[in-house]
Amino acid sequence: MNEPKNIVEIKLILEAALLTAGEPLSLDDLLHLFAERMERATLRMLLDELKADWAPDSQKATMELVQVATGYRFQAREKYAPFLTRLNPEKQQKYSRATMETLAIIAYRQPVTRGDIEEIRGVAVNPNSIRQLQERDWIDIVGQRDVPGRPSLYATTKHFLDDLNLRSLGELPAMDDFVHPEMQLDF
Amino acid sequence: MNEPKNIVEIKLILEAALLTAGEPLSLDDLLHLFAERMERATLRMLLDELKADWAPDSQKATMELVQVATGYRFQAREKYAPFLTRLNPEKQQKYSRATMETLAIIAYRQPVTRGDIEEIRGVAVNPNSIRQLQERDWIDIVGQRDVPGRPSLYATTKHFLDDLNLRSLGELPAMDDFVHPEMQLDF
Amino acid sequence: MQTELPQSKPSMEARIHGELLAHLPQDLYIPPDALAVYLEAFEGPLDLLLYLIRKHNLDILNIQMAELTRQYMLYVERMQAIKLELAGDYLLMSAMLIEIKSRMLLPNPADVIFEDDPRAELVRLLVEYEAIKLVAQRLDELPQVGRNILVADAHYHQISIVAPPEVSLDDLMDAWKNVLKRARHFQHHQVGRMELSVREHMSIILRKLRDALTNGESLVEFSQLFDVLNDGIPKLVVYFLAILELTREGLLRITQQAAFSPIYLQVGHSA
Repeated sequence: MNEPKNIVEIKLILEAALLTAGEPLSLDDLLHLFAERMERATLRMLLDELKADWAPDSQKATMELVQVATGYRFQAREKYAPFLTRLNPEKQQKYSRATMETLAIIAYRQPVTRGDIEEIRGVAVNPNSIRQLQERDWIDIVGQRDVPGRPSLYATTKHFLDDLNLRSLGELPAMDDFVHPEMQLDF
Repeated sequence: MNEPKNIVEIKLILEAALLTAGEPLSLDDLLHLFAERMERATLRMLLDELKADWAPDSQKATMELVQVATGYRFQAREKYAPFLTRLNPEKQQKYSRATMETLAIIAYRQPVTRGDIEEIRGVAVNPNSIRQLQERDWIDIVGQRDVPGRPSLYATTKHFLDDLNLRSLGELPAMDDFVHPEMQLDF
Repeated sequence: MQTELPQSKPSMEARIHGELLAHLPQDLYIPPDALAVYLEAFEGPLDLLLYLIRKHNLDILNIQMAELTRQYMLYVERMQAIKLELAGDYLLMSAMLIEIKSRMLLPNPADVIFEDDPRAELVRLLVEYEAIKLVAQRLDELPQVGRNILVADAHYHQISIVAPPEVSLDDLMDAWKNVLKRARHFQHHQVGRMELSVREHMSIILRKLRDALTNGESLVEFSQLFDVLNDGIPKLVVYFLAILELTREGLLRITQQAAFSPIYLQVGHSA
């Protein structure tokens, strides 16, 4: 195909680009599609036409052309989303034992370093555990211990308390709450 | 949208799924779109119809529905590629001759060890070639040859076939055997 | 004497069905750097041999060993002369060629290759390599995702938001119990509410110092940490205990220039 000669061809190229881009395309991106110079106003008008071509009552009803912060993209109309989501069902994940124990140690012994956690658990800290808890905004770094390597000190956040419905760490069940006589924890 | 009630609705959902997948979808994937059971034969028939809906002379001419090794996908018709690749010229992978020859040996002689590749090419295998091909997910290790050192056996992946628009290794370009007939060599 | 150099990598052009397209420097003088580029374009001894065969229109099935060996050695010598990093493979091939040549000198050299023709193995290698070379080029010419194939990848809204794992207080307790079960040095340790409050406030203080540091203040005045009017005595006590514990653990440094002058807190000893 040579450089497009008419509006129909230009629109086809725009459509192909927007359907395959995998991310929104800005006006500047779209102008790069064509060797010849095009006014931004013209491009905008063509995009409006393309949008109309994909109207809900047309033959091209599955997608809609929308403008988002970084540009234009085709997206499946909302009513298809429940079906498409079935292709990538989300697993109701659970934190691993390592992550939960890391969290417990940080909650009860804070502020602690990785080294402290390792000493208590007797195994190396899984960086994923720390990352998961940080991404959840349940723990953060509150300083460095002043020893060689200056390891980071981890503590729980307010957000963690909120999510567990606690007003303060003091409301965490204290040890003696579950060290019942009959439990005879084998420490 | 409730579960689709008729063929038109089913086809729209298939179209939306395939336009948004970004990779081939297998029949099994596609069956997951629907809560109700569907015969694979029915699904195949609907996909054929969908393919026809996107015929080059239709209103939906920019994409074509193709079948590759791991399933079905929509891809831009080839005439648009020169325009679309202007968006990301740097993404255009070009491999060295050494890499392409290594790939050809793995594709046509698989499973092969590094030693096999070296014997055919007459030079040491460039580790970069192997790495590039592995990173692209075009080759992987399928086992070890049961000889001293247990060298890894390389083979091409389904992803390699997908990327070259092929359904099976049988669709690879034929290897030239033009010298062999007259040779009468009893190797 | 000036020699015409190939326009592009010779082996890219010399490959097609014995159609010889590349121009090979015929004569002796080639600028060394140009020669290096030229010679590096070969993928190895087999590639070079194929090139020579095609260039001289030699019959791959009836190779004139003397001529081929002479040509090949010429190149290898040139490569060595310009100190091109020469793969051992090239020298190995020299040895093979010379061996074949000498075996050909034995009685009964055949025009047609047969089973025990000394050239048989070499021919097998060349034929196989040439086939691979050709097919590699064809593979490279196939349409490829990302190059000439662009896959539809429009957007859709994932309906359900990825729900983070549910964690209940009980889960946390279970985890803590497990930790304690395994950690023997907790044997006599009981964590009480008071101590937890202290530990919480240790974190709060460290966070405040961290934030102050981000604002360029390495020192925080003791009294800035809490609200004397509103916090209430228990809270102040907890703050005080937290400061003592932080100091004990070396996480905090307290300084005071003189009695009754402001007390300053800072992280560690130097930060």
